Amino acid sequence: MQYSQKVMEHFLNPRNVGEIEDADGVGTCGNPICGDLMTFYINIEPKTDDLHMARIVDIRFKTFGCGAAIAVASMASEMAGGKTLFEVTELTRQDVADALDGLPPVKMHCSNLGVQAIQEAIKDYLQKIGRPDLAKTIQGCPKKSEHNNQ
Amino acid sequence: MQYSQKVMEHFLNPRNVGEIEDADGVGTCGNPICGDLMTFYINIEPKTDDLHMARIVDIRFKTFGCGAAIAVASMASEMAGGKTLFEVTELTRQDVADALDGLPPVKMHCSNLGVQAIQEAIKDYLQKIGRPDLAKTIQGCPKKSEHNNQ
Amino acid sequence: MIYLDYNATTPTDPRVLDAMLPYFQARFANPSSIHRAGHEARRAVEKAREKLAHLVVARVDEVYFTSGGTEADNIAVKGVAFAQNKRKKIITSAIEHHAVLTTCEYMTKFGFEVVKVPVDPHGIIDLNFLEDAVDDNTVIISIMHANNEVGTVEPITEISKIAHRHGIVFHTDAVQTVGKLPIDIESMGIDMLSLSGHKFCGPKGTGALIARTGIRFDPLSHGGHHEHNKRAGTENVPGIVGLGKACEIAMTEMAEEEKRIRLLRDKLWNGIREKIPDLILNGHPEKRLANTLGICVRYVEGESLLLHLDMHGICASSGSACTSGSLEPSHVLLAMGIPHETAHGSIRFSLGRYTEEAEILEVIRVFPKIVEKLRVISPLSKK
Amino acid sequence: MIYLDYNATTPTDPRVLDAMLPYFQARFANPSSIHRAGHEARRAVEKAREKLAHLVVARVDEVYFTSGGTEADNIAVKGVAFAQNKRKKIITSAIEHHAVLTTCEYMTKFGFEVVKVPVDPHGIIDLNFLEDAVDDNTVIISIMHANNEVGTVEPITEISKIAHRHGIVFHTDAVQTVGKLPIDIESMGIDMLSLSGHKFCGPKGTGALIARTGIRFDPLSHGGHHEHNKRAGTENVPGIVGLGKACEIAMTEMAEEEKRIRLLRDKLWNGIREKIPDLILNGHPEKRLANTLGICVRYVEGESLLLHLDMHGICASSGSACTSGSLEPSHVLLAMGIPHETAHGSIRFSLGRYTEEAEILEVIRVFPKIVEKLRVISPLSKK
Ligand SMILES: Cc1ncc(COP(=O)(O)O)c(C=O)c1O
Ligand SMILES: Cc1ncc(COP(=O)(O)O)c(C=O)c1O
Repeated sequence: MQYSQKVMEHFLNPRNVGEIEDADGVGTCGNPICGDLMTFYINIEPKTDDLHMARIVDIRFKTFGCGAAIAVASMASEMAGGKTLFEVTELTRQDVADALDGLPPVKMHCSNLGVQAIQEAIKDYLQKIGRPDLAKTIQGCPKKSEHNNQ
Repeated sequence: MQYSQKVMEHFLNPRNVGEIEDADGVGTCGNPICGDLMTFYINIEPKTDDLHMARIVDIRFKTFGCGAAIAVASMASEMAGGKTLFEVTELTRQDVADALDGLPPVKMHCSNLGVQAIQEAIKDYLQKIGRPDLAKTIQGCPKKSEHNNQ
Repeated sequence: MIYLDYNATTPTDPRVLDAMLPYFQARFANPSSIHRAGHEARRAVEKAREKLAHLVVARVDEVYFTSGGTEADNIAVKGVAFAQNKRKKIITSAIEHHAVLTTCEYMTKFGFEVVKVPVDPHGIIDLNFLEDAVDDNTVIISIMHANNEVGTVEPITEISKIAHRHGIVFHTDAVQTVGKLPIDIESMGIDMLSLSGHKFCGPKGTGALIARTGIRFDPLSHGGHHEHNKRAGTENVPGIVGLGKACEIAMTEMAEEEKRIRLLRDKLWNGIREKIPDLILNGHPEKRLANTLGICVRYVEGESLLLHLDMHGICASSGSACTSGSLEPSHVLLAMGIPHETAHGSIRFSLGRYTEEAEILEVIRVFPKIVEKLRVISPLSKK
Repeated sequence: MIYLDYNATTPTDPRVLDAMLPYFQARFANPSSIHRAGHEARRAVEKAREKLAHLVVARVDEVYFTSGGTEADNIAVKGVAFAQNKRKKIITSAIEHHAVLTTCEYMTKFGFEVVKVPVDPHGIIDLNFLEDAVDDNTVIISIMHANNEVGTVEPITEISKIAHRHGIVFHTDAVQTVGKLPIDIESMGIDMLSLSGHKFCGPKGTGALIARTGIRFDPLSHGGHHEHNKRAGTENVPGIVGLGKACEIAMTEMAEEEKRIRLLRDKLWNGIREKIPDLILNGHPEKRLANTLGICVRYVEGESLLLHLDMHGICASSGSACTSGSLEPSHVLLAMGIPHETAHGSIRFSLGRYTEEAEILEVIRVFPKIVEKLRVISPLSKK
């Protein structure tokens, strides 16, 4: 098992690390018991419920996890930043892994975590602006039990 | 498994190799099927049935067998030559092995063969001079089946 | 490179390599061959056997060369279990190396029951539990001498007494202690012992099982009449010679080396814990291998620590090398009652023959910065 | 020294040793370690795996490194048998190496039945017997590629066809052929294959099992997650690198070497049989390893021939090195129908990479004198 240069680069210099106070949306995936946990903070402009209009204008994260988890969070934050919410919901774990020039098979679950945590933050935003129905259409984290089996 | 110098010396230069035509006694022990066979030829003087008087005055052997078998035959021939028949019947396999500075455990049966084949020759002599009763008291080779189990 | 992963493997001592070299070419014969070249190889093997026996105070015919510690462990557990068919229980500990644990678990396929003795928070096995677990149905107790991840040294003599009161064979995986701690199988009551060459500056691919006279065990590998019919296969002559040399060196240098390494190890621990809050020392504070420093760094994950260290040219490990890449935290730490979350942040520094003070100082300089950096990005750190 | 015992073991090629040397010290890390030193060791192991795979036309993930041929044989037979519990018959041949024979016999302890296919006077197995013996209860057929004592090469493709018609796993002990004969496991229909480094100028203590994708087998040694969970134990990195190098060399030089050695071997045979009456050539006259000359010298015993040769600095063997010191003549020769008496007079010259013509001429000069000397003292010689 060995990481690509891209992974190492993001791991050593993660982009967008931090928190946003009073963020428009906050999402967390993973579980420290399983060895990785990611929290994403996003700000949205314009603050509409039109997924094709609303864009992520600021994104920050904190991660507890292995090298892959940290690199994935960093890469996912770069990929999601500036995109519309619709574009972000179309991001797949494969997109993130590909952008990192691949991940070792045993670490592929980490790439999921990045995309899912950002989706959780979007769900949180939609809920906050009074569209829980829309929030439900977005995937976010799997239920705990599912994640534990990964 | 490694042979002593003494064994190697006798193996490389065996004493008393050969046959005696019209020998006073001929004895064979072993079995080519088992990988060793020894035939001893002896001449006796005086040709008496007194085991304490009769001496081996000439002794020859032929051997088919491993290094130990050849060395044992050579050493046994040296040890028996010149001795009275009684003295020869007192020779043990340990005597021969000791005289050779020991034999590897897996080869100890060879030392038996040497002593036994000479005893067979003595039995042959005693039978020839009409003392089968005396011949019976001398050990000689074990029965085939026993030897095979060694 | 600053190598602090000696419990994973060690470089081969140059004196060991020198001893081996003639046996690749000039003296390459098969020790079973009956020509002089073969005898020469045989003598080399038997001389190495003497050195091994000497190091653990065994008889030469109690030494069986193997390809490593794992093979020795497998021969012991499977061999003793299969050599009889009355007793059906195998007792081991919860913190064994996989070479013992997985082997024991495999034996359930053949109708054996496996009992794992738990350990206290320092990793010392629960002797009362063991005492209760043993019975006339127990065929073997296999408990390691010292643990590879945390370094805790087990109470071998007490364990062997319990085993022998019940006529049970006692095996110990001493892969992490042979060459580091004095061993006397007689006085410690050890019936079988596994060791591995590459853990004490001997060559990889070498090891041995020590089995007291009278202990019955089936071979693991069948074939030619090697190693008193107990371990078939053409002897790895250069490897065996190297292992013998490693034993000889350990015999004379072990005591000095232990002292030197313990000082460096303690300097490392004191140096980093002064600068880093929320560190947990793994294993027993005293009854521990002098070279091993296992810690849990709270709020961060072990692999990311390792990667950062690696970028600074420092080699360490998180738990045992064999299980890196697995997502589960170390079974050893969990057995010691460390929570999953904390166990994920474990890292092991293990020192050895070539560790120098300057290297330790460099780690003390670098490691706190790495921890700080990772804690900053961790959602678990309290600010 | 004139070394004509290459079937027992070979010297390590200097190029092999050179390839190994960096992995004892400069690059000594554990391939399972996740620091860069570990990755470097891992890459070396995987590169060697490619070379091995290349030599026998296998996929890289079909290569499992072992400590030698014996271990590979044991993994194959025991592993396949234990990985299932329906089929209870193991078929092998009467002329296998002990690494297979004894292993099969051990399995009777676990309720397996062992059938040994007989051979003809040249040592070729009886395909009709095999065809009759296979059934739905057969779990594995293990028949060697070429015999170590007489060199006879078995009809592998025909055997594999019979095996596969009945859904039986086919394993071949190719310890004496890998590096000497071209092997293509796919086109030959081989499911599992054992090889050993020290038989083709690789290091002792190395070997491999090749197992086609999909073949299920239990590990022999359990422990860490090495070799796709099939062979636990820290990898013998220098050994594996050396084995890889030996494969690479064989790949390019095998064909030339075979030709050269065959000429020398035939020169030896012609040279001695011209001068010595009552010699019997063992094994198949053509379907035989190019380096192997097994003969029976009537009226004399093999060990005494060897000892005399040894005094002239010539290393040869009587049958397999492993069984020298046993009193029974070779089971291989007996299976070929050679009478005990004659089989006791067997001697094997096996040539190799460093055999030179001058050495062959010296043997041709010396050997007849030795035979003459021993026949003079033999009671069996006809005068
Ligand atoms: C045909 C054959 N199989 C297996 C073996 C065993 O190989 P190793 O000595 O590498 O264990 C040998 C040689 O000893 C052999 O000639
Ligand atoms: C305690 C312990 N037992 C067994 C082993 C296995 O030894 P080897 O890698 O020599 O097979 C190791 C190391 O890997 C170990 O640390």
